Amino acid sequence: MTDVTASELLAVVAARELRDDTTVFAGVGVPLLAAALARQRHAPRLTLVIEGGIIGPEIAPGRLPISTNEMRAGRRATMLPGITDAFLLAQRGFVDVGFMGGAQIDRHGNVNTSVLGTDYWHPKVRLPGTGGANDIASLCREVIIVTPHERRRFVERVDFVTSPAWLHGDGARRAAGLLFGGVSRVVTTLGILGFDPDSRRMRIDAVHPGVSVATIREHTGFELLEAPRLAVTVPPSEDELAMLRALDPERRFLG
Amino acid sequence: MTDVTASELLAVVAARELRDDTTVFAGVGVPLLAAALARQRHAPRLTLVIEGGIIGPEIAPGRLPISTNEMRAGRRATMLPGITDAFLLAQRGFVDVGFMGGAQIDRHGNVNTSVLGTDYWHPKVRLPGTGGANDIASLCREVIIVTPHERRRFVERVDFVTSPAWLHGDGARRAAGLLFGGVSRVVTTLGILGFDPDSRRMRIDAVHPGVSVATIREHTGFELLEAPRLAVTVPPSEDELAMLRALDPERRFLG
Amino acid sequence: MAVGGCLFSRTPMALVRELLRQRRHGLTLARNLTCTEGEFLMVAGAAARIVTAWMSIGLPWGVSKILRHFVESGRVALEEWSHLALGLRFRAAAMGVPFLPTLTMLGSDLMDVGGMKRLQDPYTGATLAAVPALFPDVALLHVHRADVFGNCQIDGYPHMDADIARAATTVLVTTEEIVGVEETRRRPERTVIPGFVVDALVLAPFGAFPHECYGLYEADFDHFADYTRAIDARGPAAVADYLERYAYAPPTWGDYLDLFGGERLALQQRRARELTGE
Amino acid sequence: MAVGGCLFSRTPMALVRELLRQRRHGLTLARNLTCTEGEFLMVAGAAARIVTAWMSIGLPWGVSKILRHFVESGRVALEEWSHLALGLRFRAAAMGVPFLPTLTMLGSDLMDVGGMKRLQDPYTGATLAAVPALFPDVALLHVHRADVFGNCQIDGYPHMDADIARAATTVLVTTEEIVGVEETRRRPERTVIPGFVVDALVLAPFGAFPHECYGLYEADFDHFADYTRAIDARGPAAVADYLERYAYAPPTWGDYLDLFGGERLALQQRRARELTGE
Repeated sequence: MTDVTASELLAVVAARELRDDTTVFAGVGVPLLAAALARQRHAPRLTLVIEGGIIGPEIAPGRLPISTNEMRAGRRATMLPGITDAFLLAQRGFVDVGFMGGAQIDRHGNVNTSVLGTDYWHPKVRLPGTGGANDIASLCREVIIVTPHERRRFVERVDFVTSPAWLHGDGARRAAGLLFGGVSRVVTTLGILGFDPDSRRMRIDAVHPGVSVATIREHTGFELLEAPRLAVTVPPSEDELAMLRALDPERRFLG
Repeated sequence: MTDVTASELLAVVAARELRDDTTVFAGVGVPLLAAALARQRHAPRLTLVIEGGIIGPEIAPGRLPISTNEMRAGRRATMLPGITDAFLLAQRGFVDVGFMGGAQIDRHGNVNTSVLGTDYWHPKVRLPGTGGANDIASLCREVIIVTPHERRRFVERVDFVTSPAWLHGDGARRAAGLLFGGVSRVVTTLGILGFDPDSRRMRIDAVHPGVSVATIREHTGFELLEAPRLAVTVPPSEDELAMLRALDPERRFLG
Repeated sequence: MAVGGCLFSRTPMALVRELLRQRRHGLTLARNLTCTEGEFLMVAGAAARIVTAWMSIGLPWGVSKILRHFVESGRVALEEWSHLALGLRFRAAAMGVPFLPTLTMLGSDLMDVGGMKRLQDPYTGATLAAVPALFPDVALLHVHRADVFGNCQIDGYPHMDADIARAATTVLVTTEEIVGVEETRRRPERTVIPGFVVDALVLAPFGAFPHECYGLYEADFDHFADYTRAIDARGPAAVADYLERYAYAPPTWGDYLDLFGGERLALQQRRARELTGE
Repeated sequence: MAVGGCLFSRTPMALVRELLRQRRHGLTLARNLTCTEGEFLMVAGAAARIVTAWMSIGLPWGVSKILRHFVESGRVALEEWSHLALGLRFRAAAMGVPFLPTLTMLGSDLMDVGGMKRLQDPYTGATLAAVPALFPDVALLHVHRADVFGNCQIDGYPHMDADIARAATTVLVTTEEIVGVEETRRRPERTVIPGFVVDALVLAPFGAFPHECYGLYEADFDHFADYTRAIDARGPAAVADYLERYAYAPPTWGDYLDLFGGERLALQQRRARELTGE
């Protein structure tokens, strides 16, 4: 494990969360890299959906896309329905997993990628915005967030809910009109976080090898619950690492 | 004129109603035949839209389609958007003229192609139904109806409004929520009927050569108004007839 | 149950035939323009209700006598929607929303037939029709080619199959040809139904015959003429005989096609090539 | 004003350049993912408001410093909608209806930014978001090929251009190639914008450069890197210099392309062929 970087660990652990025979809406960066790894290693019939309006592409090693709207993302696709119709397939319930990053995340899994500060029209920091993140978070059957674990990212309450998870908990998501979905897991560089089924508050489900619960708490800006039984992540295998590194030889996303 | 059949006269006069550089939603049968004649004779840049989801086809002489969903109707099309999207182009206001037939028509231009009798669920005669006629009548900028002139077709009030024209007159069409359109003319085997701009009641605009106003009234089941200045249709030219007959050499639609 | 294609184009005839053979009854058929398959289902007692915009074989054969017989007697309910409205019912379901706003059908008597509701635009207050989503339990579709993952490609006019496939709970597809996924990847812009929407895929060459399949074979108008002549002479009994001969007797789809004969099939192929070729 | 393509794909750069050259100001730009063209319009003072889901050049270059500069200071208003919601705003307009129902954005703080309203499904009473139609005054689009009647074909992913074209009042299109109508008729299933929707058509090879055009040329990432390096060093002034050099100085589109050089263009063509070829 000593020669495994945090990004590599994140990508490998995230990849394991994906099952075969599923449809996965993946954002570019580490989520797409992890999904490509899953397809190669244990989920050959996983269908990628990319928000550029692309279904079923095969991401080429060394040619990872940097946007969702380019030829590297569309390579060897099986269908090109366009952006709106790709999202509508999710709204109809055809997308099993939304697989995305997040700038700022709160204890109910809500994500902010819009503005830091309290006044939307005069923000302290203007971030790039939702892109398709709100749609993925609203419309997929289940959402898995993949993110570095930093205290400034894990906040009690996000400044702005760009992408809704459980909102303020309990039945808030359903009450808002969202029929299904919600964030099930947050995969980080330190562990795997889930949500208490009643309160929908974030909890520690698993710690990565060598990481303590205390370390995770230290890097989190709110009080985390703990799952009844805490797991320890199996370290990345040589096999997983070799495949992962071959996918991103220039280390564009592995850093 | 002695060697001109009623259908031929109808098709030639109807064709003259179409202008160049327009988009025309045409139903199969005499309307499509007349539109094909217009394209060939004076409106080469007229774009046909066919409810089978076909845009810009070139109907081949001797190969007139018998439905809106077949290869004869799609021949040499410039676009194949599908049925729903073809109609949506009309809803957006891109279709200048709806060009269609009608089984039963009333004094406000409303058409019935659904049922004869007063009980929809137990009709005296079940007709084939609207097809796209309701949509054409609801959504095109202007509608021109092409029909044989028979007393049983021209009734005071249709048993069932399948395709709305002016409904009960005045502002009824707008009040129902239809933003534009309405039937502007009814081209028949006896003359051309328009609508009084205030009452939206049907009136005689023109009579075909040799036809009297009395004859038209005799073949109409309600009281027709008369336009301030009554026109007389110019007889079909040799040129028009030759082109028309070449389009339908088997006389499938010319009878 | 929704049936793909439109009128006598790309009707999933092999699937309709199988449905008849299974002696189903009490079904609701939803199809925008209903053709011979609707008459089959009426005469066989399979369809109790037909949701459609139009029903007849085609203009030259006039009003369907089978339609008149079953609907005027009240034995089959014909629920009529406009062509666009029914298309939008499938599209609403395909989009995963319970309704779509439209202008079509407003003011007409069709509004009351299927119980269409009106609503106000929340921004301007304008009146619109709200077309209710139609989620069929089963969709029957026929396509030009599909790969083993169920990705389907259609040539020519696409009708409404893409929406119907997304709208339905269970999607059954017959295809003229099964291709490798490499072929799908070579022309991804031709794929109209993604594999994850499809539940079952069956190879069925000439799977729409005697209806047409764009570019491959034209509808057999002579066959329609024989069929309607028999109905003119003997009414629904003629259709019952027809079903005996074409639906129930031939054990396989191949046997069914043999009733038409290779020469007839080849002729219809030639006609299709003439109409769609360069 | 709506701009077609998405992010650095099929951006109508020749039309954006002309807009800059005409020194327009006070415009509202609507584009789902906004890239360098948005920065150009901000720095040139052309855009007062940007309606978008996301703005940056791309992940490797992080948050746009130009975006931060103009939005945090309140000089440009950034009205944010989700990717799908903005797509549906164009689609509603394309369909000729004042709104479309959706589930997306419900529960999020994005609902309040652009004033999205909620409504009840008239059939079940369920809560939905009502996305208001967006009818742009002008649409700028770039396509692969068009015929003299304005029928446009796009290769690869279609983004939202078909909806934007139908939504806008005036539609201006640049094309890589002008073909005869025979070519359109040969592949009608590739046509995404019918000619009667288009108001003006201009031939502009490499009309999206340095952004990409599917199958023809890849986006010039090295160019983006130089551009962002200059911004890192000198802020908006670097963009002003860039506009001087690329937008205002070269008299014609050909002169503009000469600044990149034929070798660079040929390289990006080769890369595109590699990525999309067999």
